[in-house]
Amino acid sequence: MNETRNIGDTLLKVDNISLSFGGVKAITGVSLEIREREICAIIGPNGAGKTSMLNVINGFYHPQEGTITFGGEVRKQMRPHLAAAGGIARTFQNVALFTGMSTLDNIMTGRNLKMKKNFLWQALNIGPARKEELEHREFVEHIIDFLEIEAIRKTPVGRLPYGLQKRVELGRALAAEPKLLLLDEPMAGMNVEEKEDMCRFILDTNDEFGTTIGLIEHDMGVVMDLSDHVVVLDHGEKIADGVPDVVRADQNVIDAYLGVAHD
Amino acid sequence: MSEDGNMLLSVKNIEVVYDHVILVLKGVSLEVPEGGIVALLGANGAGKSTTLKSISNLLRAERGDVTKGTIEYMGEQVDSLTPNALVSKGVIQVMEGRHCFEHLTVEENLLTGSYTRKDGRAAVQKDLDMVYSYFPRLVDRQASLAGYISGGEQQMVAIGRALMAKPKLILLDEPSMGLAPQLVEEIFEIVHRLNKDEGVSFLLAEQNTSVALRYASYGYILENGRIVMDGDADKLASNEDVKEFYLGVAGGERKSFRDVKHYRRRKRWLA
Amino acid sequence: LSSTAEAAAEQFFPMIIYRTGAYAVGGIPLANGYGDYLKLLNARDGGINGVKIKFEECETQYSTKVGVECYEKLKGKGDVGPTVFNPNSTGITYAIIPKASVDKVPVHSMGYGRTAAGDGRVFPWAFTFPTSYWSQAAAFINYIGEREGGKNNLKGKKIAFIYHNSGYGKEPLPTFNKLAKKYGYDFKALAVDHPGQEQKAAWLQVRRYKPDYVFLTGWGVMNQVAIKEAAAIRFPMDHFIGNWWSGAEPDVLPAGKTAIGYIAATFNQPGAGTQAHADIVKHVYGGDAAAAKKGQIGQVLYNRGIINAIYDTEAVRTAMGKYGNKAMSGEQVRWGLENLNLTEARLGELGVKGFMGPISVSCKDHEGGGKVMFQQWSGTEWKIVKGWTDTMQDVIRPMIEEAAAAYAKENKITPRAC
Amino acid sequence: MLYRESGQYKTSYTDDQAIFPLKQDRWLMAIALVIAFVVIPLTSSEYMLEAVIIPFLIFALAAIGLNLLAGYCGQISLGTGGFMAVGGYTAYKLTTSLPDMNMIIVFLLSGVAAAFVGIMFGIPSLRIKGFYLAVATLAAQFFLQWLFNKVEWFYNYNPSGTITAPPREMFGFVVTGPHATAEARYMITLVVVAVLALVAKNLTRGHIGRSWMAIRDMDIAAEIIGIRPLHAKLSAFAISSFYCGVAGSLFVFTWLGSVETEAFNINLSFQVLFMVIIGGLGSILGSFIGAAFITAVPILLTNAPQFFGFNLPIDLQKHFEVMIFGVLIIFFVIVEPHGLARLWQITKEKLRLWPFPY
Amino acid sequence: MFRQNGSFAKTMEVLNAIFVLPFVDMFTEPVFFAEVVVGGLLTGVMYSLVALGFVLIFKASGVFNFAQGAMVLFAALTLVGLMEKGVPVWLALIIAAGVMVIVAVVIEKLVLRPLVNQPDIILFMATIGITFFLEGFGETVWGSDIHRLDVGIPDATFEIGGMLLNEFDIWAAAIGAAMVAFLALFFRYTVIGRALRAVADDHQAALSVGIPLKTIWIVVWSVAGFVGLVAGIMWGTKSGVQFSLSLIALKALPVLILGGFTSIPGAIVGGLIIGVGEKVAEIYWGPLIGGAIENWFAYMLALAFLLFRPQGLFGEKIIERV
Ligand SMILES: Nc1ncnc2c1ncn2[C@@H]1O[C@H](COP(=O)(O)OP(=O)(O)OP(=O)(O)O)[C@@H](O)[C@H]1O
Ligand SMILES: Nc1ncnc2c1ncn2[C@@H]1O[C@H](COP(=O)(O)OP(=O)(O)OP(=O)(O)O)[C@@H](O)[C@H]1O
Ligand SMILES: [Mg+2]
Ligand SMILES: [Mg+2]
Repeated sequence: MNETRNIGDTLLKVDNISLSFGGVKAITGVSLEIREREICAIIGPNGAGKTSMLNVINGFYHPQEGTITFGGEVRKQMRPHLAAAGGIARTFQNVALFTGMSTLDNIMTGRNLKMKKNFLWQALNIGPARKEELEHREFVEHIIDFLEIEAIRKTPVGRLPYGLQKRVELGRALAAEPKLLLLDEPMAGMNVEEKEDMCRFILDTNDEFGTTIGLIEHDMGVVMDLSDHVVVLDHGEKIADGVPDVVRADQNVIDAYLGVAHD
Repeated sequence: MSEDGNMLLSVKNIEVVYDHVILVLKGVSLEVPEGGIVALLGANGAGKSTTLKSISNLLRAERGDVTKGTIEYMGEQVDSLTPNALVSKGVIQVMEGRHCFEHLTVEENLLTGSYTRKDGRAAVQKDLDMVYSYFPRLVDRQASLAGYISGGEQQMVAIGRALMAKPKLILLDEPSMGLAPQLVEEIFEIVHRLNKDEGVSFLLAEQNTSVALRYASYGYILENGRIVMDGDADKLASNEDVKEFYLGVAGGERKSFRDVKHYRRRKRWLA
Repeated sequence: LSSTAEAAAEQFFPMIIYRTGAYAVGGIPLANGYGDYLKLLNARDGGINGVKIKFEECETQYSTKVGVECYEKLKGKGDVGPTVFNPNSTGITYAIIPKASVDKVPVHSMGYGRTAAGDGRVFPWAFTFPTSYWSQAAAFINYIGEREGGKNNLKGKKIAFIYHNSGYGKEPLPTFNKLAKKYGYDFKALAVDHPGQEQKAAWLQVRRYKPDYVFLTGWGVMNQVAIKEAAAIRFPMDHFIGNWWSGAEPDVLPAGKTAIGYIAATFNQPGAGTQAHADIVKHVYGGDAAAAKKGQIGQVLYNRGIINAIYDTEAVRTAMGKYGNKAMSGEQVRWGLENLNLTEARLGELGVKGFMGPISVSCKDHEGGGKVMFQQWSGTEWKIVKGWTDTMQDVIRPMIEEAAAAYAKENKITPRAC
Repeated sequence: MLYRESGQYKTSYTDDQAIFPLKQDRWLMAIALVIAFVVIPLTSSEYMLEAVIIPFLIFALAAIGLNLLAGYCGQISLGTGGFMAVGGYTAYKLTTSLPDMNMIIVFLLSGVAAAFVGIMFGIPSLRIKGFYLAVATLAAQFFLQWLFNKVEWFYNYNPSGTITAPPREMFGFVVTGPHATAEARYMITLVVVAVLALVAKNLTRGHIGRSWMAIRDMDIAAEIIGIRPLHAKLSAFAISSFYCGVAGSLFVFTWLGSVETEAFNINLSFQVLFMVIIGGLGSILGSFIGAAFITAVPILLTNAPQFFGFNLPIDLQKHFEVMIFGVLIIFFVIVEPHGLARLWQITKEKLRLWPFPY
Repeated sequence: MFRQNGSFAKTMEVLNAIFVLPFVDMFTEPVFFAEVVVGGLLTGVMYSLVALGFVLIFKASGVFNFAQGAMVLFAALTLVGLMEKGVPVWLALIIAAGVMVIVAVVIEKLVLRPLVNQPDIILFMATIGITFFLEGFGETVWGSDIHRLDVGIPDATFEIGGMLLNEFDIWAAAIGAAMVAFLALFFRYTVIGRALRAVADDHQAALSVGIPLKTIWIVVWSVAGFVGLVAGIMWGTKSGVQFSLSLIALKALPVLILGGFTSIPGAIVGGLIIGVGEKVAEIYWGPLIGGAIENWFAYMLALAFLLFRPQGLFGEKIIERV
């Protein structure tokens, strides 16, 4: 199905990463590659180390071993905000929105990296600062339109139902115009209709902006339908890596994770 | 469900307001029969969690208030009981979003669930072993602080913790959230088993409609703070609207999520 | 008609006091003494020369901010404005002296506050008489000099100074430093932070320094803790001397027997033996001695309140001598304060002979060259051990004038000629 | 429906981003400004100005400062008194050594000095959080108070360590020192506070404000989406301390006139914190409401019994006052944990729905 | 060249004064140094007594109880007030403890219950309200005067190896140690201990598993009130019972953060470190910069520890996860 898709070179290369916390080994010697413009799913049973892997990629956890190559740059560890500046954005498994702020402001924080006007202009709210603010506001309004959350633009996100919060979180990540977008269970706690919406947003993002996407999800329907390639982790180790159809049929994967073969 | 003598829980026409101004439930009534598994379905923000919290009386902690209606458990009005009194009476809620005690270890978390029990250490230990057998993953994590374990593991802890209270009625809020597919089935198997073997009743708010309706005996559909449909689970499962909007099957075929995109998009353009 | 209105006008005494908060222990008897004396004049004499006295308390909790608010509130009251402000706190004194000179109300900080205000040329509206912290420090040196058989014997002696770490506590430092040069004693200053419940570090240092004398400038709980600590390191009590805010009953009582022998400066006699005291019991408490005792009559700070009231009311009387027997305005009272001359004879008439010293204030000298006494705690009462002690005005006065001149310069004040 | 927004459409993002998007709010603000600039100076008694209104303004400014830090950036600080002292003493040193410097510049430079000190003491916030940080900021409070008490240079070596605002003029009016009228001091305070409040509002609405709030709400997520904690936290400390510093200089120059270090003690820090919490964390309006509450309530309580003709002994009255004050704090915190500003907002929401309850 | 030498000498002199002389001083007068250290330890225990009350409540409910100082004052005032009315010591002690239980019940009902699940800072603010109320109430009932408190703890000075010690301080240390031991055991070996920690983590979740917040809070606040009473007795004996007693809290705060908000042994170890640290600093380094550095030094010391362990020495780890 991806003949028509324009998948490029390797964008992110995770090489032989190991991460442990005291005695707990969260990741052991995992390598994986995500290529430009593809959708890569990471799946695996609970506690397999999926979230930890995302944390390693965007610099929140520092692996004991291994290296990461992103956009041609090799690194062992870095501060999260540097990863963000390099073009990695993400959403979180436990929604991590700024609960005291409105939807609009939350998404605007995603633009923070791109806003540079110094604070004297800010303080007076004239001239360049104002202009800049409006430009970014316009961009953010596009995202709001895109995600169909116009109605909650001014609502404090703490009051939103879970599903909408996930959508706002996606908006915040998109606002940074990332090269690589990491999504941690974006569809947990949603019903089918909402999942369909979410899938649509992910696919459109991938299509229209060419954003590379790393996706963790437990809904096999979603994973199999959306992803170009699937990495399976179990107990911190990689047990399979390939196109969905191959992975789905892998006996190891069925034993460790799926329980039954999924169609 | 008809007016019936052996209802374990009946919620009558409740209205809930948050923060004095935000009206969320607009007259919700539902019933859970003794030994039943009842599913509460509905879109995001419909008010499922709010309904459960008003039953378990955890609402007040979020500055919400039941302004109208009554809630009866075993024929007795329970609106004014404290949550812990309700737990002692056998009603326990597994909250959405896990709410584990971060600074307690996994085992300590589980043990907090037995706080209201008076039947001795041995019985508690037995149930602890049972929980571990349900969730072997937790055995490895026994001594980890709950704040550090993975999302799915936390979900197991939250459910296990509720089981430790030996309840008669469990209010399960999105039990399948964040769990691997295999485990989702297992959880519902556990629900089924507890229901059959020990007569525990369940009221579950669940987004995974297909599984929920498979295990439940009765279902309510909540939209925008109102019950819009209810009926036996199998009836609901065969209802066309439910199929379309909650089960994601149209005309008997599951749509691919990739195709959904185009279909949706067209719809948007038309609108 | 106007004359009856004027005759009915009352003399208004604003009282900035503190009966609550960390320093209430000292504030209560002070306020009681001052108030009781005013009540006495009303009850016994019908006021001052027939002009009724009115007073109003304003509670500060010893806070400068609240004190300023009190000042603002009270300065507009009274038929002809307030008589005189007694800020009862060094901080408040500093804050209101500048304001008072604009509002034309005198400020009397009796023996405390801005020492430089002793120079009436720069501070026409502020008075510190009968004495000041600088004079007190000088008196202390005089006193111990005498005990050592002459000030020259102070050479090589060691003096430790334990002070409340605030503007108030620091006041005597310039004097001690200056006199150290002159008399060659060794001097060590040790600060204790508010409120002063914990002074172990200071006393450990005292223990090591092994001073011959310790001088204490404390307030509130700091005093009694200091006395207990001194006892705990077995420092001889009669070589431990407090200033006049560190030598009242509440300071020594909690230390019990260990406080016996402790000495403190004062400018009033202890005890309730004067005619004025008897009159207060009779006219204010209706003869109920027990009630008067509850009102702390005869205690050191109560008596100081009385003295304060005597100064102020006598200043009003002095002013009336010039302006006639009616309610005096602030400006008139200021004149009265500046021309106050309390002779032994007058003190006798007031029924307080021997209770306080005679004094005369002048345009130039707002401190009154005040002498100081020293009293000792016997375990049950205070006894004067050293009567009026000289305060080395030859050294102190130039210091005061220098400080006043600096203030004048900074605030662009042209000193008046006296 | 007195207070409604329907019918007020915004046709551009500029309109939507105005400080007061609603017409009613703009009117209220205009009325408030007229009252502040015209009615109060013409009608208030000196006592009102000196004892209530000027301190209210100064505290409001300090509260805005702390609110930027605690309410917007989530870093609770108990060093406010210390930072205000930096402002007060800097202003004193500046005007006594450079008597001709314009007072507005003096005030602003005091703020700048405080900002530098604020940054110094803000550095630990990069590692320490929550109540640990709150208590740790007391180090700033105690250290600064000690410093200004100990180092004589700060108070020009005068023997008592008290600083006194010297007389200074602006536009031909005496604005500080004993001869400055209450009106003059009120006006200069008002101008400074009004302008800085506006600036604060602008800052909080822009990307700086958003980065603070992001740090407050979830610092890890904020860092992961690219907000630098170092920048956000230290800028919050700097700007917050700037406000506190200016407030401190006004505290000395347009209000008390003469203070010793004790005036900047820990109670001051707490007082400002109360204002921020009672008024509403994360609300500029709340800072004003909180400051009004904390300055006015004790004065009202002190004067109330007399007003109603009771004559309680003054100590008893004070005790009651303290008790009632405590009860009021608890009461309002329970009624609306998000502060009086939120209460006001809810009232507005109710008005909007009125006559329907929801 | 000459000038440079001069400033070099000056720098050396300063460095010498800071880094060498104080230590030389300590070595040359070891007995005095020992006395300073012992004095610091004993003072530290007194701080711990106050800090302990904070820890209890924080550990059990996540509330930073600013009113602890006021509770110390209130408890001591009640005790001394009763004793002045002629009530025998033992009875007064029992009644005062009873009063603290009543205070706990009232606080739970009127303050804590309506504020379940609110942010920490809001609860903190509410406890400040309690502080005002208790201070005002205590003084209304018992007056603002200073009260002498003597419950019969001996108070004589004695000398050991050139060191001057006070019996009272020794008693205070013993009582402090006993209380810490008792409370630490209590938390470790009772069911309630675990429940308390659960409550501190998440009020709502604790409610959901059936932990009775009401009972827990009453118990904990009562115990904290009792600890406050003990602290009040010790400090009150030392400095008389009066308003400033509530300011003791400020000396307990650095102890609290250094030891960790949630650790009972932390309160005692923190107290000892702060006690010794501030005394040694004041005596050996204080004179270099004018003295009276104890107050801020205690906070700076705590701060220095926090930079290495942001949760204090024994505090619960601060969990950071996404
Ligand atoms: N900071 C940490 N400290 C200690 N252990 C950790 C930490 N972070 C993760 N772990 C452990 O590492 C393992 C992997 O966790 P991770 O969150 O990556 O799982 P996951 O694959 O995302 O699972 P889920 O599907 O349940 O979210 C878990 O067992 C967890 O307990
Ligand atoms: N504490 C609160 N304050 C204000 N509004 C709230 C609060 N909690 C929930 N709401 C609102 O109440 C409505 C119902 O929320 P609820 O959590 O009950 O929905 P839900 O059906 O459980 O949704 P989800 O599937 O997302 O969990 C939502 O619109 C939500 O915005
Ligand atoms: Mg995960
Ligand atoms: Mg829900």
